[in-house]
Amino acid sequence: MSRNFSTYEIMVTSAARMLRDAEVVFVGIGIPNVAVNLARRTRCPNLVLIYESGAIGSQPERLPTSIGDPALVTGALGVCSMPEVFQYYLQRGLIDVGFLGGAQIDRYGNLNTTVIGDYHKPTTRLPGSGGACEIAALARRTLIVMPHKRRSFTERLDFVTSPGYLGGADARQRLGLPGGGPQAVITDLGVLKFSPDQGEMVLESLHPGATLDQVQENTGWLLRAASQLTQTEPPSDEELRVLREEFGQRAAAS
Amino acid sequence: MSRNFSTYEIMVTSAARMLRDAEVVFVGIGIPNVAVNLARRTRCPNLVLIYESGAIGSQPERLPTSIGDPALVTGALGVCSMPEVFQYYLQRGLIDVGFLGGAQIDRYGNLNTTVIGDYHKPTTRLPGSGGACEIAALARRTLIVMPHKRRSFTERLDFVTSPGYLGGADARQRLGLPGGGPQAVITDLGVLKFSPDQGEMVLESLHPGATLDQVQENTGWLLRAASQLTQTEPPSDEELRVLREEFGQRAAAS
Amino acid sequence: MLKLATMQDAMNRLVHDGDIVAMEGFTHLIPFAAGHELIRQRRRELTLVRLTPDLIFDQMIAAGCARKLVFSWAGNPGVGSLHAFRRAVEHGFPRPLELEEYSHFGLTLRLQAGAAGVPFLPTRNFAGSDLPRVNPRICRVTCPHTGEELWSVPALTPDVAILHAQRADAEGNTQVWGLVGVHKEAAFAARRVVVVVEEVVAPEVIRRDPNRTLIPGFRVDAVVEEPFGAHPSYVQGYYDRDNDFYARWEEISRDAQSLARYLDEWVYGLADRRTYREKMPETVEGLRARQMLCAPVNYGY
Amino acid sequence: MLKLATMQDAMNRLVHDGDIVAMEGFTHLIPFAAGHELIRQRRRELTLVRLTPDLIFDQMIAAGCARKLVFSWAGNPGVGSLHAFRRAVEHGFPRPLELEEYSHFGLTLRLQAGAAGVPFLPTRNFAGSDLPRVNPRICRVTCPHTGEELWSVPALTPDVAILHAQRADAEGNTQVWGLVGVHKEAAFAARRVVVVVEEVVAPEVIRRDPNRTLIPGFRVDAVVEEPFGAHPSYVQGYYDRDNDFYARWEEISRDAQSLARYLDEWVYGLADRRTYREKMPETVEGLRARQMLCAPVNYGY
Repeated sequence: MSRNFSTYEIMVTSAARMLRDAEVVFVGIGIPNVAVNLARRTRCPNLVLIYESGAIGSQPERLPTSIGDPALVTGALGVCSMPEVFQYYLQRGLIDVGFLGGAQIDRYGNLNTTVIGDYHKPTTRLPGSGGACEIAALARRTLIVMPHKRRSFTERLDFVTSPGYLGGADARQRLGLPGGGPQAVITDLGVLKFSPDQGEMVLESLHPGATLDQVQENTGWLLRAASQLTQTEPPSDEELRVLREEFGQRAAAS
Repeated sequence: MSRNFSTYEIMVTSAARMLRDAEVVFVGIGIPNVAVNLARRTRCPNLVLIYESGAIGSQPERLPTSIGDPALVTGALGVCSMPEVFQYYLQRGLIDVGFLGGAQIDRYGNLNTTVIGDYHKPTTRLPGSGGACEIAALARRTLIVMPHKRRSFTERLDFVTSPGYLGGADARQRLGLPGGGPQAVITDLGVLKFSPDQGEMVLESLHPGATLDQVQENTGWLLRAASQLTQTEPPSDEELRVLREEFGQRAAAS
Repeated sequence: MLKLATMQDAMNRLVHDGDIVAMEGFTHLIPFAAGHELIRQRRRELTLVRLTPDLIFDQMIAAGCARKLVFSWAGNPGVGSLHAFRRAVEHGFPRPLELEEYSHFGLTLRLQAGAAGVPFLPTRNFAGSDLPRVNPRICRVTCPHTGEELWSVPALTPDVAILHAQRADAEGNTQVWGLVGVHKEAAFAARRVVVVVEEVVAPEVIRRDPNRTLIPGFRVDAVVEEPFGAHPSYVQGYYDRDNDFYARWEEISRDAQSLARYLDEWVYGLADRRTYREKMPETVEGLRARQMLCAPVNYGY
Repeated sequence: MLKLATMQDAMNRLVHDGDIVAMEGFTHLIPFAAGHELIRQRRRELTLVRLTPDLIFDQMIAAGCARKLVFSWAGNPGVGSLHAFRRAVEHGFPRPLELEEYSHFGLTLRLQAGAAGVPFLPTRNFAGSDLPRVNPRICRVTCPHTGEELWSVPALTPDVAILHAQRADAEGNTQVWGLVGVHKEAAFAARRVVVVVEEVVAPEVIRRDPNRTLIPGFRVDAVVEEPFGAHPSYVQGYYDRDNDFYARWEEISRDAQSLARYLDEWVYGLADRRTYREKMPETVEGLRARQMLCAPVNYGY
């Protein structure tokens, strides 16, 4: 087992390991794209990759540079329109796992990818929802991947783009949200899950080298930690080989 | 001009002549199928034929035996799903002309293709709506083609499958029906239109050999006739040639 | 995951007495072989769903499989009546048949709502028709933006959809060309999906032309390879419609005894679709499609 | 009816100041050539509609064409921000930009409702999100069958849709393969449709493979043949995405002057797409697609 890996690499491999083989995964842009394609080339050869662009069962020969990359079509099992992907796949409840990230997240896993500051007079205008709002609402479960920074892990969001557990564990049900909500948040410092009673984030494992203090410093609220806090399993040599050699991800691995 | 033509043939040619070139026509089974294909091969080479089966811009090499005939696909301009044909074409308002027929029709052009007798204890169970209800509701105008029989042209329908002018000319608007309603009824005896004030059937022209008395005898209500009752133009030699030679319609021409 | 199954096994495992069974295919791709197997297995109390019941439901109704019919046009296209259907509705023979009736648009919209995962979809259709009067499932809805009154149908989610197609791979990735009808909506609306195909092909065949895929394999529970399995309906590129048989059905079905003799000889009397094919070699040969290939397109980048 | 037009003529005739203009294409088939011509023609007060504004709307916003943006994700995919968009939203430069914001699902559904001819469509999305709070067009609707509360978006019917595609015949019958995005819905929703294609082909090419047709000719007002017209986005089977240019846009657009210089050199400074192609021969050559042909299927009967 290699001891030379970056926080980026353990974040990606930790995310990839939350997937089970043969699941139907709704793949987003960026790190999720890398994590899902890593899982497919290692532990989960039967993952069904679905992209919001309408590519179904993609087997990209190159690491896609966007969720609409032509390599997602060439050799795919199918293509459908975007109204179909959102309705017949996501809203029909066929998506086992959706990936999300964001500029801000709160303790309930609610995400902001829309705006910093006031919506109508923003300090920073972010890209917006894309497919995130519907993934958060409709996927059976979601995985959130984002770097652990105090300005991102905030007490209060400037805007809720994509619902997590809102104000508590049963809030989704009360609002009639069909999807199950976030299963985990995978950061560059550790893996966090959600308490079944409160729907609140709980630190489950620390990545090798990361400390509880460091995580708390980078979290904008008093963070709960599991009584049995574990250490995250490091990336395997094979995972690192795929990331670095097959995906050419070394540059990003700082 | 030929004098040897059947009532079936003049019914078909009269229907075909109600079409204008380059119109978008929603084609039904039976006589409409023959009439539209006759028009396409004679006066209206640019008709766009759309079948509820999802065939778009068909150019069938043989006279289709059903609205789902494979000849409607081979060489067509396009194919779409049935949800698309009903929504994106018909409900979107793109269909200029739809064809209808029925077991019963009343003076307002309402049609019954569902049942003779009580719906729940029928004397005769008919096939039902198929696409007729939506053609009647949504096409910009409809043409009704059916043999003129007293038991078909009835004072009161046992069931309204497909709305004409309902109880009068403005009833469609009051109900919010987007389509324009029936333009004409073409029978084996003549051509009938609808009065703009009452939405009631008015005999416009008699086919050669047919008489006003004969039409009235075969109509179950006191029929209005135009003050300027004309005689229907007989089929041309070319129309008869296409019908008989290209479509092999002689057998039906009794 | 491989989904290959025999027809006998697929029908036995995936279609149960009392199920809501959608068997789609608009003129094209009607799953006759599957229907015959359900008759042989004496499946009972089914709610049968098809826009056009066609000959296959006429046969299943005559064989006593059906308790209820959800449909929009019940005739023998271009020929006349469905006589077994009429005997059931007009005379309760061999048993009464409950009807739930729509127009084509209405029923496609029910399947589309089921496929889309919403409980209803709105339509501008149905005003002025008596259909909503005899079918309380068709009701009014008000547009929340404009205040307009429209009509609505509820989602339909069949227990199982049985769909014929040109080809699939062993995992159920299914491709169709020619008329596609309401196949995709039925497949996504249903809880279980059986695909019957003319040919099982290698995954590479599917992957070379992904835009032709109508149903992804992970939605499919069983793939049955059954050449000529849609006869007397047709399969674009494989065989033409047997219009003679559709015309002959008028004679066969007009009388209940004659229809029973047909079922004895052609359904109960045969073990499977292979023996059916072998019993009509000239028909199989005579209906074979001419070759009219399309040109390939480039999927490269 | 023949619909062939030059880009200049098509944009001049069919896109007017103040129009609602949908320019679709999800990563694939983005109509850059058309956008550049609209910038050259100094079209003003447009309401621009796209799920992903992408570089083309960033350029049009910088050029002052847009009054309002209807969108669901405004970034440079895989790179970062759309800086002209942000300057307009954060600083009102070169003019304020009104935003009407959805998620992808919400905006596709608006176009689908427009295409389907209904004033609204329901969705299970949006609960718990702040999007309905800042966009009153997203509202509640109650299912008339089950009583469930859902959300609804209103139909969107743009004045004109501009869509890039692989090929069309001279009457506008348009075929697409690879990602189809929301092309069909935009085409049927819009009042006028301009199709820009890599190749105008004979009607026989279309008719040999009707299942590939996405837009029928009678819905199309103009067909513009414009090879390389989607660059720097891509066309499956013709050329790859120019990922380098997408990365370079970050540098070009971060500064308003630098962006203005780009527009001067590559848009205002060029007469048409042909001169654009001729100005980057190595790029045109380097992005050319490999050949990966699909196998033909049989349309015979």
